[in-house]
Amino acid sequence: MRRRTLAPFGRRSVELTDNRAVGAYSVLTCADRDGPAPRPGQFYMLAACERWGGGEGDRPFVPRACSFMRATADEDGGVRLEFLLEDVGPGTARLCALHAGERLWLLGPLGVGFAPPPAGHDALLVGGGIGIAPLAGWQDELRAAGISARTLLGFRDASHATGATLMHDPSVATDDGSQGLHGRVTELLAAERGTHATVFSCGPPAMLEAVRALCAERGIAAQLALESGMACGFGACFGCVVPTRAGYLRLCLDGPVIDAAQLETALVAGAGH
Amino acid sequence: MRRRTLAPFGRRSVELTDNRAVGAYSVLTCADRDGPAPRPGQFYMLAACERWGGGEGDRPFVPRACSFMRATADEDGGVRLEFLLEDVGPGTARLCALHAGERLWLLGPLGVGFAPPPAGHDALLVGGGIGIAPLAGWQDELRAAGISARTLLGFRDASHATGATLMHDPSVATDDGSQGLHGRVTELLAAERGTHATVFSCGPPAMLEAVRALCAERGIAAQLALESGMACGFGACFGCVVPTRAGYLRLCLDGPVIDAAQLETALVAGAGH
Amino acid sequence: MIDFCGIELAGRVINASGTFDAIAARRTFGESLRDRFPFAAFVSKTVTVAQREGNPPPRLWELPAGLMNSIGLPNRGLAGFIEHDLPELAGLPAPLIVNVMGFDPAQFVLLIEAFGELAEVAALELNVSCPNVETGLEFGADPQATAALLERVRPLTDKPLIVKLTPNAADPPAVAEAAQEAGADALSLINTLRGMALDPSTARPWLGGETGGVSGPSVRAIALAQVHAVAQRVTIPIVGMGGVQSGRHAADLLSVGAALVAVGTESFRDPAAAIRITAELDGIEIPGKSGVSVREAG
Amino acid sequence: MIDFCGIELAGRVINASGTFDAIAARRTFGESLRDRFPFAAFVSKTVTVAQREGNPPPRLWELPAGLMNSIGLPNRGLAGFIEHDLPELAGLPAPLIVNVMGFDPAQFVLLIEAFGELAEVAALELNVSCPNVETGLEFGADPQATAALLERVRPLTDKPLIVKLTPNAADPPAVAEAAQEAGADALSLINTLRGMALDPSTARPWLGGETGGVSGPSVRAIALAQVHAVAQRVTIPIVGMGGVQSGRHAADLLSVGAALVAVGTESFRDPAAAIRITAELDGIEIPGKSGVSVREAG
Ligand SMILES: Cc1cc2nc3c(=O)[nH]c(=O)nc-3n(C[C@H](O)[C@H](O)[C@H](O)COP(=O)(O)OP(=O)(O)OC[C@H]3O[C@@H](n4cnc5c(N)ncnc54)[C@H](O)[C@@H]3O)c2cc1C
Ligand SMILES: Cc1cc2nc3c(=O)[nH]c(=O)nc-3n(C[C@H](O)[C@H](O)[C@H](O)COP(=O)(O)OP(=O)(O)OC[C@H]3O[C@@H](n4cnc5c(N)ncnc54)[C@H](O)[C@@H]3O)c2cc1C
Ligand SMILES: Cc1cc2nc3c(=O)[nH]c(=O)nc-3n(C[C@H](O)[C@H](O)[C@H](O)COP(=O)(O)O)c2cc1C
Ligand SMILES: Cc1cc2nc3c(=O)[nH]c(=O)nc-3n(C[C@H](O)[C@H](O)[C@H](O)COP(=O)(O)O)c2cc1C
Ligand code: FES
Ligand code: FES
Repeated sequence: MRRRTLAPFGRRSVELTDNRAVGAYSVLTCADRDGPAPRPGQFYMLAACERWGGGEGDRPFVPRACSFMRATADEDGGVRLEFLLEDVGPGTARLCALHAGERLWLLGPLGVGFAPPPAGHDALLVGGGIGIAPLAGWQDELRAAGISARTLLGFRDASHATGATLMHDPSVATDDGSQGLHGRVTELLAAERGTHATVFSCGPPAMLEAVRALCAERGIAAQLALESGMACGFGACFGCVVPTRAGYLRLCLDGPVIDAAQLETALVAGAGH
Repeated sequence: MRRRTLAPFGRRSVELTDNRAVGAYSVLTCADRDGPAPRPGQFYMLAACERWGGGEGDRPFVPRACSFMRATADEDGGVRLEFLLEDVGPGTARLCALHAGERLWLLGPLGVGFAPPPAGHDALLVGGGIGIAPLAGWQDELRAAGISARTLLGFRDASHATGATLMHDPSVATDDGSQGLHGRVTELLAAERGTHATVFSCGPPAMLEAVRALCAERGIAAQLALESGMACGFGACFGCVVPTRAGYLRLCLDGPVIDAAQLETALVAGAGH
Repeated sequence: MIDFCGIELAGRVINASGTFDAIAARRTFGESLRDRFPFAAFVSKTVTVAQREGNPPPRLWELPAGLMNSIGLPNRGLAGFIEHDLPELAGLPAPLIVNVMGFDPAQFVLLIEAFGELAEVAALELNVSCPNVETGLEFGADPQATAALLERVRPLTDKPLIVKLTPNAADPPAVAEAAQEAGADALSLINTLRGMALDPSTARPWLGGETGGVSGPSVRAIALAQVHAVAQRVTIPIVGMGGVQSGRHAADLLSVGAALVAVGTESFRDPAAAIRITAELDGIEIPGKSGVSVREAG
Repeated sequence: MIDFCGIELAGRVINASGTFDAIAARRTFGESLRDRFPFAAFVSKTVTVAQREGNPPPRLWELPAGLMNSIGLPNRGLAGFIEHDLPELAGLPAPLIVNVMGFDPAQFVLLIEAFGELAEVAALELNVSCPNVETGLEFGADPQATAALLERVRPLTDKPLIVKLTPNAADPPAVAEAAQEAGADALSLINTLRGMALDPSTARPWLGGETGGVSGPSVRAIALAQVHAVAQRVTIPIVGMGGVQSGRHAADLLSVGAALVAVGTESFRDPAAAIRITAELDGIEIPGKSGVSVREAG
């Protein structure tokens, strides 16, 4: 499986066809008529076509990085893209406030997605909060390929845990005990016993770091989808670097999915909120 | 009659209760619960409470000056303000796009309004385009005081001329002949014969200048409501000055209504569009 | 109470010179202005020796998250100010700081001698953004010129002298240090950044003064860097300004070493903005542990 | 075709150094990048003698209508650039301008000697925003230091030398004039303005590099004023940049005297922005009657 689908050059305007709430999250659907099919783990840069700016702190200005959650073939040859968004600041607030019929600027797909587990390995998906976004489409694809893709998800509270309905048969942990295990998703992971699995994980930095440390300790291969502040998404600004054992790496170009073995830590400066 | 109502100190947030189209214009109504009754010719500084900025050219930033068209006592002791707006750029575009229930920042009433004609004089109101805004409430007040207030209005075309319905019994001229006289409102004014009238006029700079010149030639007293670019509206920035025979004058403080005799020209640099 | 150069202030938020005309505001808002006076000290618009009409209009151009002005320092001149403006300004419920500018050192001498004698004046702010005829640059861009000016005027008064730095300089900290050594009691920064806009319909400069001064949110990060850099080099108190719109922005300036904060352009959007900013600031703790503690005036 | 210092260009819009990595873009967009290459010339990111990792993250802070970065000039160094980057950049469908920076004049000599010999390189852009160890200021803030540097490197190559001016200077036109007299073939401006932001949760500098460079729409008016001022003082061609987002913004820079326009931050919002800007510019007449005609390169 390829890990990178090339992006058409230049941003394109697409129509938002739906915006629905799923608990604390918004699921935005848009019709990417000219776009190619992305690979799970890749992302897009998104901006509202109208009034991008003028929000809190007179922002946003640059577009916002966003994993696609699911991509399906459209009737007319294009791709129907679903994004899962959480309103955490002026950029995501503006995106979440868009109505069906309004337009988005979209650039992508960008970066490299997940690599399949080695033959004979299961997949174990570990997501925290909004980190479920890239895992959902990946779970679909793994299951379609007959690969087991058990999923452990952690959320802050019940309204966020509603996001669990977006994936197939997940085990859930919540910080406040409102659903599933009262505790952290990494406790669910720690309780896993198989070793013939590759872990695929996305979530807040502290969670990813816990996943990384646990997997390193147990010698389990892990692929982590990281976040960092981005301005361009295509390697132009050198702004999104994360430190790896081999030096700084541009997350938008050589990530966002990174082999955990490359990292000394998954705690990225300035990421998360 | 006083020409200036003092403004409460500080901007206040008011609810937009209605936004309706009148031809090419928008009439915005809001409930100014704490505000005093303004004098015709005074104005307010307006801004949207949400997303003021992020429009064309990453503007607006400062609030926009806007005459009130009509002010009526509200049931609960406040004032119901009507503004007439034309979308000519990012600030007016944002204001015109507001929906009932959204909120506005409002500062005012500001500046000095019209002075009544001397005893025995009629009033002759001459408006061009959006310039009808301050004249409408003034006409109401003059008529209520038993003073004749005939009104001559000029518009670009039929959709703008719909604005004439906002005043009582006006004579209309249109640039394209779609309604009333095919020509300029100043031709209607030139055809007037009485001299025992005071002219009250508001409109684009070229029109005001024609009105000024005609009145000067005929020795008719005229009060002109001018426009200029404003940042503050309360005399703080010194940005809105217009040249008068006595030097520069801050239009927001000593205007916007100016005795035509004070002016060498009504053509204000940087005003109009 | 805060002590700023020996002046007692009720808070840390004052106005930036030229962005609030208390006399005009009183004509507009009446006594409600005095009842809720927004500033802990009031800084006058720049006063020059001779009366000035200011620049021809247009004087304003709106920027993305900012404003550009070419007002051109209109004022009644020294005599007119003392006769007409001072009596009313002296009655404000806050100490009065008079901002002055000379077009040469002799004019500064005149201004400082005159105001130095007046009990109504708590302090003087020296606007050194005027062009230096010898170098063609702004006085305040040049450490030597600034020091020479200060040495000349320092002996003329016991009142605190605040030097207002220009950001249009290669090395504001060097100017700051020179001013401190030559006897300045405090510094204020930043003044506006030089900018230009063209009239889209003629491609000629929009502003009557051709160039203008940029202020507002779009200069905030630049202001913070300059205040931070200056605070590393001097020990006298600093009045930080540039794009302050919230208590958070004020706190940032205090965190990097300012003693007071001035609100300028934001007052245009709301004359009472400084009241809100002061209240927001009260709710923010400035972490002393950040290495740059709030510096009290001496 | 436009002649810029003897180089034939298909248009007036190029990229600003450090804001477009053609190699990374090709990995992302494939051959569609070459098919619609957005720039009339391609300017490399700054190359230094030694390899650099760049500044620690975070490297970006979003501003009102702008961006602040502290990237810190990561690059493979002279040898690495020539081995790995040059072959691919030489194959781009536009002339290549290599941007170089030395931390002292000797390093500039090394860089200019090396690139001066390479046929793939059409011109060199000298980033003089590096700190001058003697004065502590940026080289490019000081007319003398800039002239001395140019005098030293001018004889080393026949290739056009473009001096990139810093806006963090008291008098950019004086630096421009000094560069012209010392043999510069062209000037480019503005580089980023120094700024700072604090992490709201710690009140410590957000950027790994503490201060950063401000770019984008919020510097546009400042850029226009500086290009205008420089154009009044020199006759060599100018590459104008700073906040260009549209053909109108490009036209404004040309109207005040630029020969070319560079697009920087706007490419982050859309990698193909320069294509749109070029098309918009084609539709705008630059009034020669405005007194400042589009200056062709000699
Ligand atoms: C590859 C990738 C994929 C992603 N996928 C998703 C997804 O599927 N769904 C989703 O909801 N999110 C996703 N994100 C995260 C999303 O991009 C961020 O939440 C978004 O950029 C935040 O922008 P904002 O304006 O809403 O909030 P911001 O205010 O920008 O806040 C985000 C964080 O940035 C920092 N910050 C605050 N102010 C500034 C400033 N002025 N400049 C710079 N940083 C500041 C703070 O740490 C803050 O917590 C992804 C990010 C990456 C890199
Ligand atoms: C006292 C007074 C009363 C008014 N009453 C009304 C009213 O009742 N109804 C109404 O609709 N309007 C009224 N106006 C006019 C209204 O304030 C302006 O139309 C409005 O400010 C335009 O803002 P904008 O953002 O929509 O357009 P802008 O883009 O600001 O365009 C307005 C004009 O400003 C100039 N301009 C363009 N770009 C800039 C820039 N970046 N910076 C500065 N100037 C620029 C141009 O000349 C342009 O044509 C009044 C004005 C005044 C002074
Ligand atoms: C319209 C306007 C007029 C100004 N007039 C003066 C002045 O007369 N004297 C002065 O020292 N500074 C003057 N300034 C600069 C401000 O005092 C302040 O330094 C600058 O605007 C930055 O602060 P701000 O971003 O909060 O506005 C003026 C600024 C503006 C916007
Ligand atoms: C992320 C980033 C990196 C930059 N890197 C360089 C660089 O390596 N060398 C250089 O000379 N200028 C560099 N610049 C400055 C730009 O070339 C340009 O001068 C500046 O950004 C102003 O243009 P803009 O507003 O269009 O971005 C960089 C700018 C940005 C935003
Ligand atoms: S976001 Fe610009 S290089 Fe990665
Ligand atoms: S608009 Fe500021 S003084 Fe009139």
